[in-house]
Amino acid sequence: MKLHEYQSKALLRECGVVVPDGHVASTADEARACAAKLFDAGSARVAVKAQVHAGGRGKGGGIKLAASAEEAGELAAAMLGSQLVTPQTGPDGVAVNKVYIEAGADIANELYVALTLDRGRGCPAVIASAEGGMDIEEVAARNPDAILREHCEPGWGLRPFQATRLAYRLGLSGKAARGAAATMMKLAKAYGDLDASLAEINPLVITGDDGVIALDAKFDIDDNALYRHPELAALRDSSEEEPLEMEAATHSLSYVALDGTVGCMVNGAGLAMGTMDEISNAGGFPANFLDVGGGASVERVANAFRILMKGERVSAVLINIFGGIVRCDRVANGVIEALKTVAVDVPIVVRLQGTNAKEGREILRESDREFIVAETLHEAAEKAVAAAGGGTA
Amino acid sequence: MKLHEYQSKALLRECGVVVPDGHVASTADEARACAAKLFDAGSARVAVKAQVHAGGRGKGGGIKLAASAEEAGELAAAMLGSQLVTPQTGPDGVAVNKVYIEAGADIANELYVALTLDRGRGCPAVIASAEGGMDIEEVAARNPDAILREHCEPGWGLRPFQATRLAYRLGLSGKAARGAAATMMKLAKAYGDLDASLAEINPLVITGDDGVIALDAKFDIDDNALYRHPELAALRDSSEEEPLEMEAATHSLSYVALDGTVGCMVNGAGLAMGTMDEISNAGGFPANFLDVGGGASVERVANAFRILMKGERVSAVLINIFGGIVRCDRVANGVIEALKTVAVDVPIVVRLQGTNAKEGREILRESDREFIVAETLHEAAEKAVAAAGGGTA
Amino acid sequence: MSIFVDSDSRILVQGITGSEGTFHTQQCREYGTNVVAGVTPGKGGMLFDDEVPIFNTVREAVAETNADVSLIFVPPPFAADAVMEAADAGVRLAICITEGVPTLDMVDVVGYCKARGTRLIGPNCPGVITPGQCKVGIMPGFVHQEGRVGVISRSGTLTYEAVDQLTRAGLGQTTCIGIGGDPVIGTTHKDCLERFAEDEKTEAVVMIGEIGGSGEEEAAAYIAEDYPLPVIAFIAGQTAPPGTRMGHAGAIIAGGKGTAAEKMKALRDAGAHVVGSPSEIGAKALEVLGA
Amino acid sequence: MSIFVDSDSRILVQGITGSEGTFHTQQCREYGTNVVAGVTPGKGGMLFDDEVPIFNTVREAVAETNADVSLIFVPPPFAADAVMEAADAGVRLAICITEGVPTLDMVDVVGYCKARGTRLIGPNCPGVITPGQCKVGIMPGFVHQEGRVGVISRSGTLTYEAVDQLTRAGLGQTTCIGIGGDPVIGTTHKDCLERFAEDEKTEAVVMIGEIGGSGEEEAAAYIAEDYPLPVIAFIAGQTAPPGTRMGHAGAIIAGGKGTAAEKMKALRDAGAHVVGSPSEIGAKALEVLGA
Repeated sequence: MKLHEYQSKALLRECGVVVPDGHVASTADEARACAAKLFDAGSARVAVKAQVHAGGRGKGGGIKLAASAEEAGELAAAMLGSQLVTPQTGPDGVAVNKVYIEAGADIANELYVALTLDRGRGCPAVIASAEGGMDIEEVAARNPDAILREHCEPGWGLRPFQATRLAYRLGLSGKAARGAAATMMKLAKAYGDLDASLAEINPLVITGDDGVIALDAKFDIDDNALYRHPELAALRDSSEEEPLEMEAATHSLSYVALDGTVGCMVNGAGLAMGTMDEISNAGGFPANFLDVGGGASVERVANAFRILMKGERVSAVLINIFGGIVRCDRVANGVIEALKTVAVDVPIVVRLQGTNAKEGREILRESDREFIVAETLHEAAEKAVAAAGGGTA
Repeated sequence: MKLHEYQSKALLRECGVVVPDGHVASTADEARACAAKLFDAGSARVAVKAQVHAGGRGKGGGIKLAASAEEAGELAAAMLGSQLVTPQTGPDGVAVNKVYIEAGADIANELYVALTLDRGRGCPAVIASAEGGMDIEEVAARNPDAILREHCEPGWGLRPFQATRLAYRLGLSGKAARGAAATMMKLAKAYGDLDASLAEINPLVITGDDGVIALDAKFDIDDNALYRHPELAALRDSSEEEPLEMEAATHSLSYVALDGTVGCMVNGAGLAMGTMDEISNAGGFPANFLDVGGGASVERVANAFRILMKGERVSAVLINIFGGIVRCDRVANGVIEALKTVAVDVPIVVRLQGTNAKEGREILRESDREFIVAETLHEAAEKAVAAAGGGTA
Repeated sequence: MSIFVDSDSRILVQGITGSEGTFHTQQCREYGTNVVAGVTPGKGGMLFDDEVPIFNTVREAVAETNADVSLIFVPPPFAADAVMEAADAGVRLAICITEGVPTLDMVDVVGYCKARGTRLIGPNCPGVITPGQCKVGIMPGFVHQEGRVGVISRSGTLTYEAVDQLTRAGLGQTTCIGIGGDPVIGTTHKDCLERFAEDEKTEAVVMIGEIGGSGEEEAAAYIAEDYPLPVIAFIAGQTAPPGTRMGHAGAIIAGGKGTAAEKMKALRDAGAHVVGSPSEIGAKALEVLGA
Repeated sequence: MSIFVDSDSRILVQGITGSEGTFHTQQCREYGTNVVAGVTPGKGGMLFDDEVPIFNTVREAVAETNADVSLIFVPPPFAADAVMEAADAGVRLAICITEGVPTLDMVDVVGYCKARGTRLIGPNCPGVITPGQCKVGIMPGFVHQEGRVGVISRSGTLTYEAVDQLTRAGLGQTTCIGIGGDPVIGTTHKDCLERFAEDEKTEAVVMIGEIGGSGEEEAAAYIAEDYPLPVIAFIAGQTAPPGTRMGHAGAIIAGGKGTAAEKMKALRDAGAHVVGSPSEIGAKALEVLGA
């Protein structure tokens, strides 16, 4: 689950990381009032920042500076309700529903600092770079040596000497080094305490008087750990989530919308990906990833149909079930029952394999509804692609 | 540093461990008022508990039950200002300055649970026993198998399965097992967070409805870690400390009063103990342990004289200095200078060894003050014991 | 021969009285697996299916039954602790089926198991099966057949698919391991490859990877060092979009890293037989090994 | 021959610019110790006494100078982190002089050093000296003399006392180790005994214990297993009252355990030559070894 900048900064503030004063606003009037407060408190200028999950906001015009409260209000008015297009959004962009109004900072130096999981090592790592304020993946691609790492080992976490070592390797010294090291320790603690999968400060700013300030911040939280952080779960911004994916999740289905024409319903995530690959090999394009899970009850299958048929371009459905503990004859019956409650007006290709596959196929062949029955996955994919009108994507 | 029961329970309460309602009182009137509150809140009886650091209070009459606020007041009046003698105090006992007035508990079962350092393993351990409410050392001596242990390994601490395992090994089940395990986890966390050297709940009570309550509690805090716990350092009850030891500590001297006749001043804790042993071997009795530390400046030596001469039975002083980095001639001069400011009216035996020992001895021999100069530690001890009037203790 | 488990393995089941634990323990026992103990705190002293003794703690279960492998069906909030308890009690192998364990819990668990010398398989995996000897997991036993090919996979049903093809091809399997679909797992592709290399009966390895992480690349680097067995590999998720989690917590192309194309290239360069489609696995294995 | 340090040891000093660090580094260098680097964060790039390069981090110091032993003079709040930094940077031996380190910090540090394979000596100790080769600590070098006896002690000046007696007796020392007076230490009496047993030049060991803990009892159990060298032992604190800390944080008879009498008995039963007085150490060693 992704958090917005303003939410992430509130968390950082609680952990003792210094962040500029700022307030979130949903209307231009609120934005103007927030900005006025900051100017009253002595800010020379304020930033107006679109609160969207996509990165690269600066490049898309989602971060602007204002020299007066009036100007801040105008900038907010222009941003709020608009679709912000950044290098990380699609061409349609994402709707801006909130802006963050923040005091300007005195920037002497911009660093990158983040905690993330190093999957190869199986533990979190601090990633740091002296090239702050940039897209870290670009930095990594262009100059891998500019990316510094320290690992948080199981049982030990990040030790102070590691944070200090990073600060010196970043070229800092004195007060700035101590401040940056302390910030990294706090960030690492927050990462662990909040079950984050990413805790990023970019840029971490060194001010003219060697202060250390988090100028932008981003937390991603491990969905599997939300059960122990109800306060974080409450921060979810559903306007940023894919509605179909959310609906699927409420039915314990794992669904991802894609832009092809063959709707897929598969049991198991790996097999679901494999089915998509097989469709692609057959010259077609999958319309979605959908793991219907282990049970494949009538209700689950019905929900799966309902969701995948919302894919606008779906012109055929491929059901691929490997019956293990689940028996294929039960799945076949489930599909037939589900189709009584959901209208599916495109051809349905079914491939059943494993326990009672033969019986399952028999049930489908004998039903009133017409199914295109296949034995192998390869055959199923070819038939589905043909049924969807060939390889036209 | 030892904490009182009432202080320890306040800490436990903060950590989420259930403790009976209770209030501390310094006068009988306060005690009566506290008891009245508890009776008003529904207590059937209250306990009046002397707040002293020594254990074995129950055996010494330091814990009494009252059936009314009036009775509680009377019991408190008798305890406050009295000298409480327990198996762990000397025959003079310790002064009772505060009592703790506590709601009575519904006791179905009494356990012992403590966190302490296992020096052999080099890590903390939970010690638990089904024989609660007793002196754990007695239990250990009588029935070692009744003492259960789980270690808190470096980096990992106490894991929930260990606490659960202890609870079942203690013979608990169901709600009581879960409650006891949860209490152990909280106690272990408190032990670590507070830099305790002992965190003891004895007895940990299982109530009739399988609740889990800490009925007595004791924390000892690692003195070396007090710098990072100013809130704990503030809890020190100096009325419980040996005044001479406290005075010594303010001068960075390590002093322990004993009841012999030969006052000792030595550099280094090991050598100070060895000197005491040597005095004992020579048939005498050391009056104190005193480590004057590395420097042995005039000021330190003067403070050391001042403190050790407060030992009432001191009838000779033995100074034993091994000059390493410190030169013995400097120490000799320091002793002579210090004696100008402190009156020492008993014979002083001096043994100097190591750097410039010969020069140091020469300085002492040539000074106005009469010193008994010895070369070996053995000789010094014999001379000091003789000077103190032989082996009469 | 086989790796990890065989007919001598003595299995204990943590969470044996839960609904998942009960069902799959019964399935494993029907397959012939030697389930010697169960653990559910608070149910110590009872019997599972009138035969298998239940204990309150793993230590007790191990002391009483000499169990050496633990199969874990404990819900996510308690799964990490359950694995640690197994490791602390000295079981040789812990197999954690549980899906949805917080990632940072697993970081600790994997470190703890390493320090104790306990091998962990999973979490979020179907388990391990040595056909004809021992099934320690939730896979359908009947698709498997004793044979010549070792199988390693990050997924469940996709593995059964591959296994089924191997069985139909008459090749059968030595041992099949589901290593799990989470970002942090106890045993990697490479770990399994090492073990298969030492197994006399394994003549080839089928390795099924997917997008996300770098486990397949690490396996490829290991294969490139003169790995003695032919490896048939498939990577799921060639058509998956970047930045999106595909079901498994670990199946995500993050920061442009962990694509199927990269993994396939690394494996191909290392000399593995990489197939582009999951339906080609059995045929490719047959081609490589001969009938 | 010697143990732990010799003329090839390359020493780095953590906290070299503090007052203690400065003074004792100079003393060590005067003794002939090869101090190759210092570490003080923020002073990287400077030189100590115009000769020894100072670095911001231990890793850098090790990379640049191949230091393999670290001598640590860092104040108590930072000492634990300093030892871990040394272990992380791969030094073979870390010697922590600092007194007053919180006990629970040391629990972590000792575990961390073990996991990294770094030997820690101390804290709260005088350090290690191999007379004539290398002094890595705060002991007065001149009382030592190259010779035949290994010395292990929990204390400072009492060790110098024993060393002085050995020197006067003409026996000299191979290596002298102050293991430290704290409740949790990195290297025990037993660890040192093991190493001395492997040292060709060491003909006997003087072991100085004190009240508190069970390190001496563990050493006794080890000596009882046919230890190849004669051991002369003294335990300080025969007259110490129970329950009272005698200077050293670790010198306390707690719960009736850790008395000098117990330790002396254990050592005597194990076959050690136990002396009742510190002034008898040299004479006893001479008696045991011959002139």
